[in-house]
Amino acid sequence: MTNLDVALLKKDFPIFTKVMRGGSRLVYLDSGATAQKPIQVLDAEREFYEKHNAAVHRGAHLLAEEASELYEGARSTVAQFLGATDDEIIFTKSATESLNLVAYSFGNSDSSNRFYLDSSSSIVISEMEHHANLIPWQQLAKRTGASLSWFPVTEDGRLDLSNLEEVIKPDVKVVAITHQSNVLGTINPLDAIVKRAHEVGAVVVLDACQSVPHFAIDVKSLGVDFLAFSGHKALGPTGVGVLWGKAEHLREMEPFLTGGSMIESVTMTEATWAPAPRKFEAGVPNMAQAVGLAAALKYLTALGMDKIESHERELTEYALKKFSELDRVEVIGPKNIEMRGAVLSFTVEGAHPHDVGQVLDQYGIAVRTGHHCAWPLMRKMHVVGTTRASFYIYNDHADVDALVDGVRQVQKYFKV
Amino acid sequence: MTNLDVALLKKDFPIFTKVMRGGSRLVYLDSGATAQKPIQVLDAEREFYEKHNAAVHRGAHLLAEEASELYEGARSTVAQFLGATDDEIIFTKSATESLNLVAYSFGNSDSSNRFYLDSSSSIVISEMEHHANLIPWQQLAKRTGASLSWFPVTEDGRLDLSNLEEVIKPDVKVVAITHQSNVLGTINPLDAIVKRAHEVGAVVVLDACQSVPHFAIDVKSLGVDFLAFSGHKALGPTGVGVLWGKAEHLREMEPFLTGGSMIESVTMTEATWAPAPRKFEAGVPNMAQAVGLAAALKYLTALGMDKIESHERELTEYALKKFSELDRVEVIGPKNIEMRGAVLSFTVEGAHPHDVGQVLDQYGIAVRTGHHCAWPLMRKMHVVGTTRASFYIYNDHADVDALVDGVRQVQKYFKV
Amino acid sequence: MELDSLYQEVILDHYKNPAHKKLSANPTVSVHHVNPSCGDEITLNLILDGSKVKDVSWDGVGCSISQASTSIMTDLMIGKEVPEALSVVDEFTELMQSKGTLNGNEETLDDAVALAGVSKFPARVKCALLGWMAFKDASLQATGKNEG
Amino acid sequence: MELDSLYQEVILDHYKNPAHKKLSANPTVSVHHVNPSCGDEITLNLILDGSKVKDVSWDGVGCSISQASTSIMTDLMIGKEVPEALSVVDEFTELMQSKGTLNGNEETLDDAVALAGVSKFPARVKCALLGWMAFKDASLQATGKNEG
Ligand SMILES: Cc1ncc(COP(=O)(O)O)c(C=O)c1O
Ligand SMILES: Cc1ncc(COP(=O)(O)O)c(C=O)c1O
Repeated sequence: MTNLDVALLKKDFPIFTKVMRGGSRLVYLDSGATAQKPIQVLDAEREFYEKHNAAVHRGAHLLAEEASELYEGARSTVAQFLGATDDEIIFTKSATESLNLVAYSFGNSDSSNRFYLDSSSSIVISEMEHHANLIPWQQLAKRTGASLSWFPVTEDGRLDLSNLEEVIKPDVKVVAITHQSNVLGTINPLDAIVKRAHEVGAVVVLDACQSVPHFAIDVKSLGVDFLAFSGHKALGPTGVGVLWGKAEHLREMEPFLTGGSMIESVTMTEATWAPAPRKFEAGVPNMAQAVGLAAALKYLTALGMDKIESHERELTEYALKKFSELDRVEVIGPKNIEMRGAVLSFTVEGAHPHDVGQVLDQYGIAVRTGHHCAWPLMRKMHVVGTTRASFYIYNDHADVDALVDGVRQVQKYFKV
Repeated sequence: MTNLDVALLKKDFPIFTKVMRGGSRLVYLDSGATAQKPIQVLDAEREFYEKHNAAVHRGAHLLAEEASELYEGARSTVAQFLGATDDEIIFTKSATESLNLVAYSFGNSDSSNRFYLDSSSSIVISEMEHHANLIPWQQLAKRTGASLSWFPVTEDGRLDLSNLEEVIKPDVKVVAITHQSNVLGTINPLDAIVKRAHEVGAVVVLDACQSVPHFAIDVKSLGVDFLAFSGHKALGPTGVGVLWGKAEHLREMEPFLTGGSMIESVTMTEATWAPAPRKFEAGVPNMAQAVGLAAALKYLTALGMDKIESHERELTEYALKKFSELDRVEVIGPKNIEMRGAVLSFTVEGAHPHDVGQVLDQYGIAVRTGHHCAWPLMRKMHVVGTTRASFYIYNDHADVDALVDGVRQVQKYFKV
Repeated sequence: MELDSLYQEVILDHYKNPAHKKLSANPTVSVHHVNPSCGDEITLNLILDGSKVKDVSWDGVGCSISQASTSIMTDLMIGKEVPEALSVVDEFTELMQSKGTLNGNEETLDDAVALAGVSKFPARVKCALLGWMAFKDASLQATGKNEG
Repeated sequence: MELDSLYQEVILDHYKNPAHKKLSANPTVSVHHVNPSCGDEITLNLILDGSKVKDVSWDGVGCSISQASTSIMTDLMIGKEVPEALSVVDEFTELMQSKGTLNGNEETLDDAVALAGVSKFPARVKCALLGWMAFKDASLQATGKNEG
């Protein structure tokens, strides 16, 4: 018994009519990389172009008015989805840009700014970060002289918070952490981290790429300071991401990208900035994509985030059970359902992840293989890579069964 | 006699069926801000989502293969369009990001890098730059201590190159200049600038936002080092831009955005970079938009860039003549067709640009009003702002006539 | 014509002959505001007599809507107590953001109700508010509270 | 099954029993290459005797394609003159990029023709080339030319 009518909602996703290799149906288990799109999203984008396309905030004409209203309306939709206020939502091109925005903005601060870092400051991340929430901080540390340290990951794939106070020392200015690991599925508990970070005056930057699409988020109750996610993993178009930041922070932060529409006034030698969110949105924005993302979030809201969460939970539980019955197959990450999302990484003894993925592909099963942009975590977990299945609203028991059968075919094919 | 069959090609653009304020047809004269989209572009994007959507370069499965092939195919199309090689094309979200990428990358260089700047270096821009090609350089100058100087603009709206050698002094590292002014329509002659810049070892960064959509560009014969443009002004989707850079430069440059897919290897404390263009494309890219942009460039190529150029030239000549017959209306920028694109800025005596635009809107005429993100140029030309009509492939004489009639209505309405 | 709901006669009159458009000397507070999207600018001088608005004067460039709206605002504010003046600003702001659903109360807003039509043109709302926001800023500064 | 064109028997054999997968001592040149998208890594030691490939040995982790391809490559290269070896690398590269349009010349490529099927799976081409690129890099370094 699932909470979503998968067969029905799947009709909204044209890609599932596709015939895959070997004539199989599509078993899409790669939503952790990018989600498929319902027609509602495609139609919203198309309607923007066909009826209202114009540069926002820049013209007095009807199309520009309509485009601006749709774009700002999309901002409201995102704000509501996250429990934030409109002016706290910045449209970027991706979570990667969102995280770089924060890191560069901090790096652009001078010593009078609260986000200024130098060799007396430090930045905390974790061993389970995606490269997008790792390298920008390495680079910021390099540019400012700040030091970089991190929460280790335990053998069973949880964040090791046993030394919380030693990791988040008084010199820490930024704690950047993922909400849910894109490899392990681990959902990180945030309360203690947020409390300790705020105690020492640090801000918490949350990489919510793998959480926003999958369960209800309220930024206020999370207590974090910044949150980043990508539209394309939440049924939205490619080319749009979101950065949410507390209004008081956005007010104080330096801009990142500079150019048109983010200014208050400009001379040949100097410029002053518009208030947030404008300050952070230089140039003609990704208007159609923002509108498409709003349609995606409305679609998710209509399904119900709580229902989505229980659907995925039930499915993951089923998959974990099925996988526990497979021989010479190891799940990398938590093996129980507590504080765990719908991502299932595994290794097949004797078969390289790439080869596993290739055989699955022959049965129309799309998974991701490799290091999943979390190379340090791979080393920590003593694997060269994993095969990862990630579930979303359009997956059901039959998909899990197909995966399990597929893994058996892999073992048969490679005789392992 | 025009070179394009406007009536026919207009059928490809659904927005022209829209009924505007007061029941008028759409007279879209704001392509300088953003262009309208033909169904070919919308269909290409949609087909990507409906049949091939997956994260590129990251999966072994069929969809990922197809998506990668489409995305890399789009890169080839852009390369061909510009006369470049594939690996010289970087997809960004916009020209604004492209220009910021160059500025930040230079700022990230250490002293062993040829793009390193410090207080002994200088950067040259011009007085007619769009904020997107002005503020990033102000900020780079501020971060590195480099000085900023510029080519002045003459009273008739041309670049003043009379002191070329004094402006591009031996300490100059970067010359960032627009190919065509988005306000004046002026097309800047590049040969002397490029020659002098290279003489002193500087690179030339070309803002080609207003040229790439309008006439044939060959980066090799231009001789510049970098070129930026936005997809949305070239019939493409929003949310995609291009940076072209000479392969040798891209090899030496530091990355800008960091994260997934742009690395060679990563540890907790360090990372090394993939070769260009990957090095500059962190994260899951704007795949559908890149594919849409390729469709747009193919559409333009099929029409013929030379035909487009003569079509616009003929139309601009007609408009200039018509405007010369209007009383108390002044064209801001070159009044003849030599080295001039299809942008027509003007002021109406006694009526503020915003009011001019508002009355035109009543007749379905979409123009842009204000400072056009070129505030310093406005001061230089002694105006608070202008009304700007910009032409593209779907405009014809009737549109110019509508505009001229509209201006007369403005004068009548405000009794000026 | 829809346009006439925007450009009421009284607006065009104020535009042609703006009131108090000459900066008085010795202001209690002087502020400068700009509208970044169109480049319109205004300098506004406020003179208080205790908590009473004794004089409002201004200079600047802008479209008919911003010029007329500022002109109307000055006529309306001079002579009022600051708290009352500020509540009129709020009432006007609400009218501007009403997207054509309000007509405005002529008793409190006087000539400013002629600007009600602006609320149907979202791109112009900022024009109409430019002078009013400058006045609000100046008043709050003058009475020692900060805007933020 | 399409898959069988990728995983030929000879490939699976080389995968299970890779040749020369043990680094020899005292190489003329040693190189380390990675495939950033999947994390596969290889260390390759090359020993030249004048301009002749005396020994190629390697170690590393990777999928069956990259392991088998490297194994096949070592068998093929040992004993060849460097220029001939490099031309075989080029021929193999061309085969990999052929998108299934070439079968490969068995005379020059020997067992490596079994990898022809890889060219129909664009995501796997890099796997097949990993060892070959490492060999090419090492040879160019050893003969004093740089790759770039
Ligand atoms: C000359 C010029 N440069 C740069 C830009 C910035 O382009 P975008 O806003 O698409 O990044 C524009 C358009 O707004 C332009 O006209
Ligand atoms: C946890 C996590 N963080 C960050 C990212 C980066 O997102 P994007 O590539 O859309 O910028 C991803 C996805 O690739 C992710 O899974």
